[in-house]
Amino acid sequence: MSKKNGEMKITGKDYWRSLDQLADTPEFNTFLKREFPLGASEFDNGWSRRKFLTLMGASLAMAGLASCRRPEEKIVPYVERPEEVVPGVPLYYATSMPFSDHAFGLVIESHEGRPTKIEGNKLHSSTLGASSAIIQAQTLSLFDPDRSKKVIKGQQEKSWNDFVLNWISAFEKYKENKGAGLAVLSGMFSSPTLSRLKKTFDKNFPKASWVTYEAVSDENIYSGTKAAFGKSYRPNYSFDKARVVLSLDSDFLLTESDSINNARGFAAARNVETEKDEMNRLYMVESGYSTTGANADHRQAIGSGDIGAFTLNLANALNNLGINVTGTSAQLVSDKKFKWVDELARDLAGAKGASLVVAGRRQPAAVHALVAAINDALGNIGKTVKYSEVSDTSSSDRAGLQSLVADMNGGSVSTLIMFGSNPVYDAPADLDFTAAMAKVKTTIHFNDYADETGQLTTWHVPKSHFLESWGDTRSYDGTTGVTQPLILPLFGSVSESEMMGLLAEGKFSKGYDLVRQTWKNNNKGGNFESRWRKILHDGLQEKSTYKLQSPSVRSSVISKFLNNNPLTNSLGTSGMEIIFQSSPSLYDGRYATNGWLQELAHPISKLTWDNVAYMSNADAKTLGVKNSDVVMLELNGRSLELPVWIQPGQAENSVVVELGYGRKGAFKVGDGVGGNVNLLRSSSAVGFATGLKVTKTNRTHALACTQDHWSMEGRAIVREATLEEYRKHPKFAEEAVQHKPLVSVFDEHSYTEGYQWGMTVDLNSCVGCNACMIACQSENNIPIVGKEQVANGREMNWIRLDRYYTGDVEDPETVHQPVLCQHCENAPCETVCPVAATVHDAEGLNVMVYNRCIGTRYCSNNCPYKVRRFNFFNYTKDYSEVEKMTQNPDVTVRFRGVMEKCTYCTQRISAAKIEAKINGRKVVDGDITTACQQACPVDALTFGNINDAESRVSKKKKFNRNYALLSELNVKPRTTYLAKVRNPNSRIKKA
Amino acid sequence: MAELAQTETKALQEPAHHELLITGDPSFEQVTDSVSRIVEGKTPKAWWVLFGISSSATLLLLVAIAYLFWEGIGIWGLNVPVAWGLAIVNLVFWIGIGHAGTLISAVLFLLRQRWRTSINRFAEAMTIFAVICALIFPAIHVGRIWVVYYIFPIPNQMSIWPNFRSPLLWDVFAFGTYFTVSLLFWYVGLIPDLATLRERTTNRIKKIVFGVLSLGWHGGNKQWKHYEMAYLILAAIATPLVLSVHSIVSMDFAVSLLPGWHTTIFPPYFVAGAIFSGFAMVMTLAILTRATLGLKDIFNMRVLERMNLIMLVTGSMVGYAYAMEFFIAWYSGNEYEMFAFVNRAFGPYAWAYWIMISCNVIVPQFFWSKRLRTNIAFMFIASILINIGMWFERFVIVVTLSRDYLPSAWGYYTPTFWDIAILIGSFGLFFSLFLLFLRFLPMAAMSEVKGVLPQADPHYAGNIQAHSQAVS
Amino acid sequence: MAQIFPKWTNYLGPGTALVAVLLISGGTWFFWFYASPSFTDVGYRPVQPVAYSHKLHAGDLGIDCRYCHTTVEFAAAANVPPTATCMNCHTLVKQDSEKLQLVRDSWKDKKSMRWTRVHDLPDFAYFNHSVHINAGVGCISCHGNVAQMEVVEQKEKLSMGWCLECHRNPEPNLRPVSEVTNMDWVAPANQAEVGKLLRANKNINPPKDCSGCHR
Amino acid sequence: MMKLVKKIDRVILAEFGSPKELLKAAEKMRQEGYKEFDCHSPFHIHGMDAAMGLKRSPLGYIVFAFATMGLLGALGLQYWTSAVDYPLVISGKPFFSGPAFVPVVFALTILTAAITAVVGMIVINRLPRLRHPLFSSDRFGKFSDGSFFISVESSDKKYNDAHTAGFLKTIGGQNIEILKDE
Repeated sequence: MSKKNGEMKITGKDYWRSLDQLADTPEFNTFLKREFPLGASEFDNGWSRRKFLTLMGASLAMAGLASCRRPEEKIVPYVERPEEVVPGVPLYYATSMPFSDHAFGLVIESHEGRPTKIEGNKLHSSTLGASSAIIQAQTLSLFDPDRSKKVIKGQQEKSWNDFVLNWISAFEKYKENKGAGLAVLSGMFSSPTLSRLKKTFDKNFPKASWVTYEAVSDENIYSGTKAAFGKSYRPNYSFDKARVVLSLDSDFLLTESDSINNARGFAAARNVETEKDEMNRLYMVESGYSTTGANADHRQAIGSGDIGAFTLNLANALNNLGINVTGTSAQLVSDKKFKWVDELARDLAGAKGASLVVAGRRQPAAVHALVAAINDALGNIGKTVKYSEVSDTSSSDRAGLQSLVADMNGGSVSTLIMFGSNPVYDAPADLDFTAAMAKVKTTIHFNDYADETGQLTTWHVPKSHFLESWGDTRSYDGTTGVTQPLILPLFGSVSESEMMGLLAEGKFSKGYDLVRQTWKNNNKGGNFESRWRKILHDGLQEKSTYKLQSPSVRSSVISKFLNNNPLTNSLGTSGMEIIFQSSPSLYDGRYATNGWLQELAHPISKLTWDNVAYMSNADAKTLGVKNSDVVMLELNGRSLELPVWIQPGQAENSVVVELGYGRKGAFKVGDGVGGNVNLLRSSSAVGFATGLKVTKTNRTHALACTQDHWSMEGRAIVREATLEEYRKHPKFAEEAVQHKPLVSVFDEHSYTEGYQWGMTVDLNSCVGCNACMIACQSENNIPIVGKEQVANGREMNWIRLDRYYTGDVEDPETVHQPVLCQHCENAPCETVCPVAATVHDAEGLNVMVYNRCIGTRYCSNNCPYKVRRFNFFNYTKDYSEVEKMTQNPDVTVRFRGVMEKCTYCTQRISAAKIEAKINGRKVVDGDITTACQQACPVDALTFGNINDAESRVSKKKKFNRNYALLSELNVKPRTTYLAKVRNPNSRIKKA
Repeated sequence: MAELAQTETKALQEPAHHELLITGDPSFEQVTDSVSRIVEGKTPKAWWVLFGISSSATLLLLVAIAYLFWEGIGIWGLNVPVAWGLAIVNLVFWIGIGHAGTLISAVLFLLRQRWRTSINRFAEAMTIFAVICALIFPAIHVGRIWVVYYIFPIPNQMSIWPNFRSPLLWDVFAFGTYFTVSLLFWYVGLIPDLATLRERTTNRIKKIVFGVLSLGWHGGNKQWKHYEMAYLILAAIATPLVLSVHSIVSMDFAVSLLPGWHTTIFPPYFVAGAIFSGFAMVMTLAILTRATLGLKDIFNMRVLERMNLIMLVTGSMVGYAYAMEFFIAWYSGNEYEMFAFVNRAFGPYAWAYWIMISCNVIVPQFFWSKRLRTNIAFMFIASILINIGMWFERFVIVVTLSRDYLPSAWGYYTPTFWDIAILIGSFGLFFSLFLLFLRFLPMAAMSEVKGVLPQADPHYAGNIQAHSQAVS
Repeated sequence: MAQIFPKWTNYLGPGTALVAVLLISGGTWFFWFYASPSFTDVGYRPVQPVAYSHKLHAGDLGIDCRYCHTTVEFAAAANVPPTATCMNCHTLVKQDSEKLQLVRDSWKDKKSMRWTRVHDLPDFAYFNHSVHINAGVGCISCHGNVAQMEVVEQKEKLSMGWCLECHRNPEPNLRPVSEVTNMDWVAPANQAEVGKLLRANKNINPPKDCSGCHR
Repeated sequence: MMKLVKKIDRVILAEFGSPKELLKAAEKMRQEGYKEFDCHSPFHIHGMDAAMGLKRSPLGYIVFAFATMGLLGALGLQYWTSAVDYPLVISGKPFFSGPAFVPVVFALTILTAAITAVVGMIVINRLPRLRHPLFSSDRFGKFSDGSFFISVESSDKKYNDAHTAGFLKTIGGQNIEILKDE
């Protein structure tokens, strides 16, 4: 909470005034015309108007003046209503979000020019309508009042024009000497326009250096494919076609690239409608406990440094089965023994062409090369994995960064431009980037925050959020998409393309023109205008994917590479192993300013607002530490303190730490949250390193965890069976509770008429990615409460992902269960409310009426699922006018003292019903998707009319895996679960 | 009425019943004097000290409530799952305390337990103050205090009514009725004594105040006739009321579906517990008052011993209920129930559970010993321990919330400073009101005490002059 | 000893009873009257920045409601017209009228007019104009005869109970959709039957549940 | 019809020594035919009602009648609000949830009974009557202490200053006073 109490930096007025910087642009003039629409009048008064008090005052005075009776509210109409804008009716625009060296195609919901909700673009192959937590949280990042608002030189505020003039003179100077002394350190991008402009830059400054670096990248994968095929490729996986999957330290379901499609394919291959269906099998070998590990049928925890040895063992086992893995003949097989390697090899061999081996991005290139060879040997290339050559992108290059820093230290760099990157925070510590930067005469920082780097540079230029920029992208499979602004820049920032245009061409051009130029170049022939219109409408260009290839492993190349880079080199070193993992919420730290993501519970540990040193129970015992004890991590003479979190199933002798925390330039939300593990990273070991020394300190650090209890206590909460058991007992889910059907003593209300809403949650599909949680938060105006409140059990999520461990503490299995309001027909919450603030409606919804609620919290007590959330404080009190703009005008903002909970997105139900009513038809299946359902990449949530036998939800409720949580209470929930099925290899005995 | 009088007379004539209820064999005038003296005399220093302490605590309560209204109930340690905390614990505790007063005044009246006359006024006052303390909590614990009137069935522009199926609404009516009936009962009992004070005082303002309050009571038998009938009716309806109120309080828990709450044993168990704690509180107050203000004849050992016996009985009933809860949880075979009770005894709140068991089950068993139950020091300490134990009983019940059906939602509740502040503050308010009562109103029912003196019997054989000063 | 109380005090009992009865009934009446939306809200008639006359425009000139309130048929909100709508005519008509100075300023400076909202529901009540219009509820039912109003004022309570009256029994307020904006439409003598028929035809089942309006 | 406030302007007061004497005197007063007399004592004396020839108080019947009205009112309130005026589906329970309505019915019945009992007692006793001729006596104050009195109102048919005073004296009355309040 204390974070939220920080003084508001800007007021509504300032926010408008700051647009002055744009005053000379035509955009600003249009913006002036586009004065703030009807929605603004809603901010004048909170939703709780104390009419009664006003009225009391009036009646006591006995004044007959009508105007005294109530507070005046203003209506501020448009001067000219933009053609497409209807006050109160949202508009949807397609755009795309650049991320790493790929992108996501999105559709943005906009209320009177105010983007409030993000969905995946159904037409775009990168999302197909789904999204992720990070994508969903982008509206909050857009409306972050801490974003950079000014061009700054030294400590002084400058105007954009100052910078332009300054650069133009530098441009001329460097153009003369061909760019000698000029260097650019860029973040990754994949944009035709940026690439085009970069080419111009290279042409203008042939001697300048351009280096791309990000803390998290697929660099090792590209190097690995290069080692295997002789050419750098990006792998494109088809998990839906893979029957047997082996993941080597790869969290492909959440934190690796293209996770949305990976999860979708994986879940599709796992889906069982009846006991007769087949499903895939996932073997996981990893050090930490990842979301993918939680979905594995067999999981083995070994250090990340042992993965290479494991892969060699596997190759050897495959060789023994007669499947010759190219390039391994010269390798020594380590004598280290691993569990079930032979059975795994047999299983993979049995699924030739329908199996898939993937390795995580932190594994060295050699592992990736070997994995390519294994996939080749198994005949998977061209079937479950294809390769593409990426273009229009700029990918991370650690070696380049090293030489750039050397140049900087050597004094040969006179101007360094940091384009969308924050190296002071995330460059490997051994490079000491800050010191090197100090040796450069002019440093220019261009980013969306005046972050750690921006605070030290000569110039800082604010970068626009993608929702306010013109740009373009290429997604993981190469689909070209446009990025269109949903709103003009809030804080007088400029877009990436505009900045790049200025840098490369020495003159300012509008983003729109730059992007359009690129697309015009790439769309020669035919009527460009009509194509362009369609591209803007769809947000993408059809059939623009990279060419998918099926190269073969080149024996000579890979053998040489593996000989030079032996896979066993990390074995046997002393000390512990440290593994650097990108945060599933904050990624590499760029989202540390986003309160939703900070407060989002970690998919496995359920921690919020902190990063920790995850270690195994055994290691914690050896060190004599428990959860929340602070330990000192020392590596190569650098050290960092982090609190310990004991992670069941973590590999022994290894510590997992997450990137993205410990920011110092993340302002009121992100500053001081967690520790910066980049301080322990060196450029030679960015994925993992050995030789870590861990020592106990005597301090503790309070951690806010949303789920303290690990075990289901033997209760039939998440019901799970193996495929074999499922085939023997198809109704195992129902039979998990030995109960006769319960009978009520009174005649229950019957719900046979009209629409009857219900939902199913398929536990077999759910991978636990958290996308639904942020989607719900964004759709339903759920406030951020802060770390102290979370620690006190007051987090506000309407849908939560419960995580339980089963089995052995050292090697547990993990299950995830999304829990939201179950909309019980016999809802126990309703009967106890003294004021009838929560009742049932005719369509079976358990409705919660905020304006009737007096806040006794009795309903929450009596809810067996504990899905009700209470506004203990006025959590939205400190929202600035800018932050308020994230809020969905179709959902009431709750005041302090009221209960709230999942409504099945009743605003969407109402909208669909009204729409259908006006058009004189009925609501049909698919008209309504709840926010969580829409975001879910694996289709785990299905919502619809259970009174319609043909609806998807009705059909799913007829599956024999269907069960109601706590059905023994006879509360008759409308939300039911489809039990989880795992598919372990029967030849592998459980430990 | 006449019939009743006859049986009474008969009973009095039987030697077994003809024991002295008031020790020291005082005259009517001595009774009047010893009780009125406290009201009329100078305020003792001790009173000022005690009042200073308790009114400071009351001030703390006011500050805590003001801050609560300003910030919201987040200042308490509540969370989800434990959405009820000390506010509800205190509510149930104070309502329970109130029960002894009604029981002494109504139930014992109907049961012709005439020893009640010495403590009934005192106990009724305690009831009212305890109920006032209790009623603070349901009002302030809601999230939006400014719309709390939604719980009353007032016609409104929303055309919506409260939900009469909610135990909280039952509470509203039960507490409202209980408070009103207790207040009426107390006031009706006070009328003759207020008349006494009116006649004794020489201060004109006091005379007017007491005069208005006593409604012009002149002790005529025509007044007494209706008065006695009204008193009897009040006693007759207060008896089921006192049993119902704590039953309804228990339904706040029993009507829910939570393991550890959803049990049919709750109503009788709560009533027994309420009487148990109420008597303990009367005992604490009686011993303190007796020690500081004299009145050893009225609060005599015979009365105290009987109260100890009642505590022994109700304490044993409570202990039995604790045992039965465990038995039924095991016998039901319901895994959630079993877990809830094992968790109570051995889970994170085991400390509270064992405080409760020691204070409520073990302590009263010492009253089997005649020596201990007539030992003032022992019974004083025991009564305080029982109050602590009964407070913890409610605490244990409320924090059962911390672990219910889905382990993912389990939590832990730690009271904050403000939680504790309102607890202390409520004691402050209670003692402040009680001290004001002791100072300004007759703390024993003079007319009733006189009525049970031997010489009050019209068939009394002795010489009334021996008891009273000459009529002159 | 002298009497303390004067004689009139013997009338205290009946007197108190009388005062109590008066206070209770008076208090009830007071709240019933002054706290009801018919007092607090009905008749609200704020002064608007421009003395726009609905009587002139909608009544005498007979401009249809939807000429200005364009979104009423397909959106939740019936928009207040943009200045452009005013200027459609007033670039030609009454170009120099002093009363229209603010409108012209708004048009020139591209600054919005700031009208004062008359019909104002609480922000937690989500009213949708389009669904009512398409069901055949006349503008007049909620807004009164705007065509006769020189200055617009609130005619109905717009309270929850008032809404519910119609949601429970919509038939008296239904009319053919074509007549929705017609302020002069008179209900036929057999409105009971007509209403029933209109309701059946359009399958009108207004929600009486909380979720109908509160989200 | 009873007058709003009974006029009492003249009262004879006599003091008696003990409850026993008072009881006997009351019996004698009754036998003599006095009706408008009263026996004042600090507490209710057993047998006095019979001695004075008073009937049983009707308060019980009044309370019963009002309590029944309270019961029906509470039941009606809950039925009308929950099942007629705005029936809401709550936990799938019937609109008229009989068992759940019992506590409120019970509480309101008790409440009406209690209020009726007290208000009834006050009304029947014609209270408050703060001014009474009795209060002008200096001795009378002791009625609430340890003294016993008989008072006779002048409205009694048999009342006569001298006669009544004499009679009171014969039955053991002392300190006889005639109290006026004109």
